[in-house]
Amino acid sequence: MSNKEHQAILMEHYKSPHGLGVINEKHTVGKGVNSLCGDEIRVGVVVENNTITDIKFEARACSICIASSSIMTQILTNKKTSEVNSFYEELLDILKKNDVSAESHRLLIPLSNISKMPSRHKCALLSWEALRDACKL
Amino acid sequence: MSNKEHQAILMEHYKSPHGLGVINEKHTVGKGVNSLCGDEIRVGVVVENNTITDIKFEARACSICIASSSIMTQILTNKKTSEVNSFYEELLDILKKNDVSAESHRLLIPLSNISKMPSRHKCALLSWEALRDACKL
Amino acid sequence: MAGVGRDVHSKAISQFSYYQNSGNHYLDSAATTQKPDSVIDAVTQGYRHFCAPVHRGSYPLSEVASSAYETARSKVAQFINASAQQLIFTKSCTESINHVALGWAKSKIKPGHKIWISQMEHNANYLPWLQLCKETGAELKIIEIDSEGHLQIDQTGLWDDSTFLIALTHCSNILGGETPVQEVCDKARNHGIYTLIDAAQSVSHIPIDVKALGCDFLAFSAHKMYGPEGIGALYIDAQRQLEMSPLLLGGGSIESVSEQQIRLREAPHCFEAGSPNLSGALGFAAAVDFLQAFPQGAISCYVGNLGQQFRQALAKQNNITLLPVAGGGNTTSVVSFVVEGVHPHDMAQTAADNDVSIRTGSHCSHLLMSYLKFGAVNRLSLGIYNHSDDIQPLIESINAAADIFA
Amino acid sequence: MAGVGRDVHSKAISQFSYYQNSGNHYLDSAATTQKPDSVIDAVTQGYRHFCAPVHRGSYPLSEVASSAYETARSKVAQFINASAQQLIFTKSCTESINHVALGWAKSKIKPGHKIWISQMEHNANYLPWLQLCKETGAELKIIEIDSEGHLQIDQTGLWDDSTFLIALTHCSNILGGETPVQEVCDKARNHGIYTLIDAAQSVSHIPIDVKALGCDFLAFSAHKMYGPEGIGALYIDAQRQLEMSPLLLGGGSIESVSEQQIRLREAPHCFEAGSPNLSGALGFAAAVDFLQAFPQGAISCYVGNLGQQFRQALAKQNNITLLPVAGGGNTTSVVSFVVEGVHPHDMAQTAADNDVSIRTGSHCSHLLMSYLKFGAVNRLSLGIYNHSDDIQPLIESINAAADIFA
Ligand SMILES: Cc1ncc(COP(=O)(O)O)c(C=O)c1O
Ligand SMILES: Cc1ncc(COP(=O)(O)O)c(C=O)c1O
Repeated sequence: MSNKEHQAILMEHYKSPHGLGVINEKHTVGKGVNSLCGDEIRVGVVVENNTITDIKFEARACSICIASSSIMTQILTNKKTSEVNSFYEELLDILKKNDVSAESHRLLIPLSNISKMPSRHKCALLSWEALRDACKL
Repeated sequence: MSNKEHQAILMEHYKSPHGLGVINEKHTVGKGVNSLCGDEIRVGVVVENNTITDIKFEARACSICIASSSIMTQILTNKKTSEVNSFYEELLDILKKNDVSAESHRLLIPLSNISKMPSRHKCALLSWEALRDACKL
Repeated sequence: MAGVGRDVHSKAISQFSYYQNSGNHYLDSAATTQKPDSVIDAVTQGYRHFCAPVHRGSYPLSEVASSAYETARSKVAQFINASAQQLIFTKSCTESINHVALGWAKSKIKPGHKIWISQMEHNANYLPWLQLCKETGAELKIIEIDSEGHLQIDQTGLWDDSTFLIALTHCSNILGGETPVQEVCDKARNHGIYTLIDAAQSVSHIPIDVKALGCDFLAFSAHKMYGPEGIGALYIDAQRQLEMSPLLLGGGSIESVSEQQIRLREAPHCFEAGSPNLSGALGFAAAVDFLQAFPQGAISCYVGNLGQQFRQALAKQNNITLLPVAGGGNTTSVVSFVVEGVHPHDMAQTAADNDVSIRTGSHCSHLLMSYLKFGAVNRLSLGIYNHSDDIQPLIESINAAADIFA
Repeated sequence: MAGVGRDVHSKAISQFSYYQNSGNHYLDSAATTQKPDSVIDAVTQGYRHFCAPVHRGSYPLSEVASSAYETARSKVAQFINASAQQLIFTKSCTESINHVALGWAKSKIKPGHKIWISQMEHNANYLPWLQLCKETGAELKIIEIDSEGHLQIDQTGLWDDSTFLIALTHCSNILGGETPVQEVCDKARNHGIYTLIDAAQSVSHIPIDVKALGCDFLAFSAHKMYGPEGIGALYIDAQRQLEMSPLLLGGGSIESVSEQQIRLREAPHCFEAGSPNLSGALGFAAAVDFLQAFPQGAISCYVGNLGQQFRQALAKQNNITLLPVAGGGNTTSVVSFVVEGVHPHDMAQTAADNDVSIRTGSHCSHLLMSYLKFGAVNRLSLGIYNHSDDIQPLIESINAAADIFA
């Protein structure tokens, strides 16, 4: 896929994000702040038997943060909390090392567009950090 | 007079300084320290009826400091304390502005050699500052 | 006016040879300015020809270095109409302000005292005071601004006896414009209140005279006025200097030391422990020379007018919220705005894709951001190399961003 | 050995184009070193091509500036085998040490605690501790040296429970040589004593590995290792970093702030408030590159041998008192001496008249001076541009001075 196509997918997530919604008392909440950017995000999870059964996020954030959050909720819903870190590491590798391979999760690949913009890595990672916070990882 | 001749006069003062000697209980003492150079000087004065009747100095100091001290004792012995500052100002002008004229005190003129060496101005001024300290000027 | 303006720009631009060829519309001079060739040369001349310790050697190279350093100090001091003895070199405006907080205010302030800063302070003139107040039981108070950017200097309590210090920015790094520093300093002096002026954003274009201003402290950085990085300055009133302790202790700052007592050297040396930054000072002085080669007021007029043009162009767009200019009015070298439906980070990115460098974020001004209830804003800020040619590319970027994101 | 030495010198000298043509025998590298062309170029490249805010913008120029800054940090960190996160940029070794005293030790130390420094510390590693002890009721103790320059590390009380910190220079700026830093750090760790190493004089020629050393802090300046002025570094052990507060507060150092709490960013950023000195960092990294282009140990061997040759030449004169070398031995890049009957200031002046730049004075080391009972001494110190050709002009100056003054 080309950068253009990745970009189009990210814009699609931004315009119609998965998981954007109201956090309620059933959710355990984690927070993320990007001081450079002024972004703030809250991520709420419902965990049953070590499985994440629901993720919602509320954000005042840029397109990349929202797209990445949307991707995150798609990937991690119905995953074990023990799997969160390996996806997070995979995203880190994609961003910091532009390390995309056949094994990379299909939904994460568009985020490789961000690897050449270090100042926006934090945008892409913010919701993930908030989620790890919520899951106490 | 040439710089060479000035230099010779300063060396003469250094080798056989006037006023270098023992300070005793009759003297009022002022001190000077040059932190860059490590020099220390004590200047003792006897003042009677506002007149400086004796000046002695003890020093661990460089040639310029000793020469300047020697010149100082020659100039200021038997002068009024009220005259100290004007000679001091004259020396300052000679050092900082290389301001030597027909009115300059004959004995001060050789110190004009130091004007082009700012790091040694303090050496030439140290005993004068100690003297002003002793005279509470 | 327009004539003067054109002259300023054409005279300036030829001296930024690298910037000129970059093809970039650099609109972030409030963060740091580009450097004229003369400043870069002054820095390298320092390394090539005066590479020796300042105030520490007695051989000719060191003598030359020492006097070059003091000449630079005199030049920077004279630039703000201070005497050389009252100007100390620091590493930055940030260090300058922290020096005042830790080396002076900390030992003078009492519980119950109040320190007032404005709503639009940069974190550098906010956090040191917040921390100091926490530690000493003093209280940090905020001079508010109204929706047009006017500082509320008649605010209740400001002129009370309990007010110890007013620490105020001269130009806001977000709202631009100018605060009424002269009025504040005059009134403060009459009330026995101390004043610190953060001139980081003003020295590059507004003439400053500390004697006329009558402030106790004035802080700024070289790198925001076309000078080198890693060096700043602090003006200290003669009386305050006597009450001040050095922030750092080390070589070059003392006369003598014993177990009982550290005897400091005279000012300014006692406040500059450590090997002086000679090349920085030379570059700083070259920046002053660069600025002083323009007629008094011409730079201020040029960038102020240009800022006004940018504001007018932005105001014409119907999808833009403009932040007010500090002090009201339109003349400013800094313009902040938000594009409806476009997150500032996405806006800045789109501009970057079009070779327009503007900023996004909270701009190290958390106080103002929380007041404005914006998480972030976009900001453009101008230097003398900018030109009205830079307006159209920005407007195009805004339209492009709106198309993509809004 | 001699072969390696010649290679070092001939490889080095061509890179100091300005120094080479100066006709000066510069023997004051312990104060500040001359700069190779690559360092000067790195600084100017910063101003020409990366002139943008570090860690504050999202447009390409700022991205490039930010990553250049962090790459420079990694390089300087790796030079002493530290991780990038553990290395902060300061303005000088002096600031680095003061930062530890004020930002870390001050909040940890208790009355009755002892801080030990050596007899030969530079004022930068003496005054901050003296002041801290005065303020906190702790006690400053001195590790003595014997007449051969050996540090008395078995001194009574040094390894007591009440010892909080040992702050020790690696190489003395007056006695040269090397102190047993590895032995001291090993023993200190076993006794739960913290250690700070002042590496200002050693980084230019002795390989340093903070992991092997196991010190808690290590401080140095770029300008004494062929790098630019106005920038230094502080290595902070990961554990100590958690206990440490920033010396300065301002832009770039915080995550968020409310009336209740300042939330700092992660290290190293929280310790670097204010606009980073990018050009300084680039020059610093270029200095590391310059040093690392020589085989490991080659520089140390070259300047150490050269120092020994100077000592031997001086020892042959019957009118000279040589100060001992720290740690005993003869291998040293610094040699201090006094010429009988010639005040050091007069000696330095006579040398200067012969184009030989040596130092006089107390060298910012009041502690050692009062111990040695000298008001001042002469010092020569070597860089890799020096050569045995520099010996004869010095000897001639000494003879000339003795003729004139003794
Ligand atoms: C041993 C030692 N420590 C510390 C310093 C202070 O270095 P700087 O002046 O670069 O801060 C010096 C240099 O003067 C030194 O020789
Ligand atoms: C108004 C204001 N004050 C202070 C500062 C701090 O300046 P520096 O980062 O050079 O210390 C800045 C710049 O960021 C500023 O805009």
